[in-house]
Amino acid sequence: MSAGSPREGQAQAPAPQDRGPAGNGGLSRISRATHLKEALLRNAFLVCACVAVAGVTLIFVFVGYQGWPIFAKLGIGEFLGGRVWYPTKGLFGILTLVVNSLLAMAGGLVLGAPLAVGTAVFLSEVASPRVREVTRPAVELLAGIPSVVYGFFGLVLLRPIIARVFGGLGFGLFTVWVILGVMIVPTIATLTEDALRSVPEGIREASYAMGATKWQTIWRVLLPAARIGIIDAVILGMGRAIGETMAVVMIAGNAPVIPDSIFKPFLTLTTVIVMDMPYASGDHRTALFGVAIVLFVISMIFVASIRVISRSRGEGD
Amino acid sequence: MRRRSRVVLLLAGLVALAMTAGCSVGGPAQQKLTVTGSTTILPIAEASADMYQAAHPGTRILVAGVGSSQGIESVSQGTSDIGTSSRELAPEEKKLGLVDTKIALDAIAVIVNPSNPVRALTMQQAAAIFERRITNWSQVGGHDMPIGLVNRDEASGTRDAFSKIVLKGRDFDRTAAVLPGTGQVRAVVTESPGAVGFISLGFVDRGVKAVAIDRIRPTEATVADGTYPISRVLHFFTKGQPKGLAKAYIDFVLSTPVQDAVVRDAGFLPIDKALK
Amino acid sequence: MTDKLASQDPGDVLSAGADKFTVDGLDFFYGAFNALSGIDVRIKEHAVTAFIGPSGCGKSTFLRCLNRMNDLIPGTRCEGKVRLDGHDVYGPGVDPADLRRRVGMIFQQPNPFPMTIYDNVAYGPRLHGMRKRADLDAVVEESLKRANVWKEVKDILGRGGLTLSGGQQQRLCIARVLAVEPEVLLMDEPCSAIDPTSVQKVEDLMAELKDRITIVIVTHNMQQAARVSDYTAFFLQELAGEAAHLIEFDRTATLFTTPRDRRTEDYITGRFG
Amino acid sequence: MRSLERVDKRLTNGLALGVIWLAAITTVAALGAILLYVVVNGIGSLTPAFIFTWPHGVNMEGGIWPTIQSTVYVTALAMLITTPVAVLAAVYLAEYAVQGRLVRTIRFAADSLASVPSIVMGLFGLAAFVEGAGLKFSVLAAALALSFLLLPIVMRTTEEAIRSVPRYARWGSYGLGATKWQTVSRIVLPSATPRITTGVILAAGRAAGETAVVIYTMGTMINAPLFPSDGGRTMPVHLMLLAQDGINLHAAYGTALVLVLMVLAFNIVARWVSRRNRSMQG
Repeated sequence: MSAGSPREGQAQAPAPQDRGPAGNGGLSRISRATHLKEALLRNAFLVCACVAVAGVTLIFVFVGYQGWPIFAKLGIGEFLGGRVWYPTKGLFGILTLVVNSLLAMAGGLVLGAPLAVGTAVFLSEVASPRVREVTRPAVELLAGIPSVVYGFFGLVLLRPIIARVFGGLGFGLFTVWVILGVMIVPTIATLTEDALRSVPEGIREASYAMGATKWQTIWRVLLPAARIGIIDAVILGMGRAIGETMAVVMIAGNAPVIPDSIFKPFLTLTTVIVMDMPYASGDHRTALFGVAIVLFVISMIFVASIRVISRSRGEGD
Repeated sequence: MRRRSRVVLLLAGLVALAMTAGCSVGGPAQQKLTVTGSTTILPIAEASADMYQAAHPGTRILVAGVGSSQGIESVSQGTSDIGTSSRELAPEEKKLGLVDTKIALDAIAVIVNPSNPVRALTMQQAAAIFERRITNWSQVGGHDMPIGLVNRDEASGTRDAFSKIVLKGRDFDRTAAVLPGTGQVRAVVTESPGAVGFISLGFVDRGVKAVAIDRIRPTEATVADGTYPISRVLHFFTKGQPKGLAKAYIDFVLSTPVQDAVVRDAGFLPIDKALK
Repeated sequence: MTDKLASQDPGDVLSAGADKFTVDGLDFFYGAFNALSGIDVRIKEHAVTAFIGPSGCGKSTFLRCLNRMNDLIPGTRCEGKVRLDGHDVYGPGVDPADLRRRVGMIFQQPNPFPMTIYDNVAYGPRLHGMRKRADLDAVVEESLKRANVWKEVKDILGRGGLTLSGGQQQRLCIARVLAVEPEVLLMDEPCSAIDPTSVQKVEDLMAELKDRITIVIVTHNMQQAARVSDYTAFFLQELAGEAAHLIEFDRTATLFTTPRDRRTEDYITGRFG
Repeated sequence: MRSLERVDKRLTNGLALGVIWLAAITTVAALGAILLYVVVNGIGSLTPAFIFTWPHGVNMEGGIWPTIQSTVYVTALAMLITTPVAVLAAVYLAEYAVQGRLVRTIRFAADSLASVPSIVMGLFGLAAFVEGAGLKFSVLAAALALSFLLLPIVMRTTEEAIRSVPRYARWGSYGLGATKWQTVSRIVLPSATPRITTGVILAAGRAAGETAVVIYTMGTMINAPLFPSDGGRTMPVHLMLLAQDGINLHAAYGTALVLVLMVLAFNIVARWVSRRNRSMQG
């Protein structure tokens, strides 16, 4: 059968629709079956996508239902504004816990963010491929380590060192800052690196072409260009830091007061839950669910602010 | 498509591993006993439960350490067969008709760092320290060093007993560190020169120094004869007289081998010597 | 450039041939931007029609209107009449999948699937229900032969499609389309990314397919248009941001020797574009 | 003046790059310190007996087998629940979704779920599944709660994997008259599967290391779960309780090491799958 000979003599390839070379009459209508199947599948996928929305709603409903009475009983002002958290005496003011959580997060950021951005810049701009081949898996592995291992490490190694060096018991904001700082590095570093990598190559070349050093290029051109991505990463890091529980509860010392030094024990929104939950009942248990609502709202605020920032950049999805 | 089936295979393998492993160890349970309550008593309850189950196959004893109050509440509601508690019943709890079986004695030692020269405290000084009315070791004959208070979590029976006996129900200082376990208290006191805390006498080791209270050093003898002031009784509560598996288990715990091995191993004092 | 044309017999009167595609008053929008406006053209059946014009003049976009591939780009809109054998392609209830089966497409960048050569070609028939191994073997061999690549791959059908050279990959893609027996073959600058020998092979196979399949080829290479096509359409976007128009459409011989419109003449004599 | 300015510029450049190197070194050093500490202290207790026997005695001497089984069980069950939903949701977002309010809501919900603190997810599991649905402390309740935590993670990696399938591969399929589902199921998903598998395995690593969610949904009773309705104590919870107790540090270090090794294994398998895919793609 020489190549390209016309196919008149050829047996028709048995295809479902009759398709002679001259083409059949009209364009076939979408067969009901395929149309239905496609529509069915599309809706099934939509339902799966909506499970995420259902998830958030369910959390609000269930956690909200359990925690709502404390807001009703004390009123948001009293609950959020109350300075004293003393469950056995029926005092459920969580202002102290909110302040402590913010202090812990802030310190963690001050340590973690520069470390993370520095590592990200190193990975995307400075490291040679061979070095990058080692460093990136290290950062990813750092992200993989369970937070309870971070806490345990903090408790048995870091705390005694800080106790010996700075005096006191080793618990306190400083210890938490160190551990949180290390924990949020992977979160911020990977996102920052993505932001840096999405900066078009041409911008770097243009800057170098004008005689700028690597650092000038990074500082004056790259970081500003990736600014929005970095801010998003830092905000996500904040969310991770304020939501951390297991690592913090082992090294914070859990005293329900605002500590008068960074080496004194303190209690946060997350650690009060894990400390009190096993034995809390009645109003105390409701208050803990109330704290969970506050934590959930804070994390939503962070997500919303990322959305606002990225939309202000006019970046379409 | 070949590749997608491999992913499903991987996940199914994971579950199968878990399922088959499960069958080899846990067998179906005929008699079941739930024992919930004090974290202090948890070690005793679990260890004796394991020994009992080993000796009586077919029985399953599930033990949970959720705190004395929770233990008392769940045994009175019937969600558990035995409620363990390291504190006396509160007035309103006495009305629940619970039968008390004393199973061991616990002496609470006030511990300091070995380098701390302080060897003895009066009950009032101990109370003043834990209420932060005394803040520096020099005020009780030690070096000029701030006192680092280490307290236990509110669910702890040890803390509750210490509060009743030493502080006479007054409040602990709220800036004290709150630690969830005996071992952590001991570790912190071992590593921090200015720290002070309280743990069961049985857990005192060379890393810490137990302080004499009102000139009586905490030893088995002084606890047994009742002269050491900070001690408490450990209770097994049941709804009505213990019967069936609950009674068998309680008798087992009170038996000499368990008292000498398990109770002592957990740092407590066997009940038979003291109160006989 | 002109002597090349002379060898083609200007007097060769192609059979009038029926109109495969009739396009009237076609406008195309990317969101609000009117990319193409007022396109009227007749694509002759069993002939090669070339779309030429400077890059960015919308010739590829128009090509994608013919088999509704633009539907896949969100925010696009196509107005006006596009009829295949007299039936409106954008009519209600028309199954775009069936339309695309009958109006196959070859892309500028060769895009074989990450599968074996055999599976690449068998993909189409399998889509439309062909199961039996014997049938598949026949269609695969037949299509690879018609795509002028059988000799080079017949012993390595089990190897990955992506391991072939650029030219071979493009012909594999052609074979893949031929396997579903299209009536029309749209080719979007098929030869711009492949080696010269493969270009020659593609042009040869176009000449052979022409008598049974209608071919429309977009190219910015005028010599190629002159060589392979029977009819040529010249598109132009005069002002940036303005819609592109069809300037002139005629037999290739006529358009290249005696263009009616000055802008066509300027373009084909290389004065711009 | 000119040469001074050049020296100064080069100096700051060197200095700045040094600081960047320092940041990277500190990060890797932190990882090294944690791994080294856990391995050095844990290797001693890593005996077959420690792995395959049950804890016994007052301070949980002996092995940690039931906690390993609990961890594997809840992780596998959570992945079985999450993966299908997450993959199909990602298919919707990557292939079917039209830009609009609905898609923005879904993305916002997914991001919110991803940033929910695990302690809040734990309480949600307690309120919704343990008490609400009456599942009591069980592997199923824990797996359900975990699946909400993992959903956004697997959704994001799957969507990225799907979007990384080149557009012209899809158009090649559409060009042959394939329907959307035929194209997705025969071209897009198969070529995205290696990256999806990597995402799923990394998510499993996250689930295995989770404590706060599991402690309120599976309980803390030492038990080798057989049926989804059984409770159990996972390794992270066991580590937490050992650390809180502070008596049996020997077992705590051992558990920490086994946990880290498990997470390490997940990471290595994930990396191996993605590298194998890259070579096959070529």
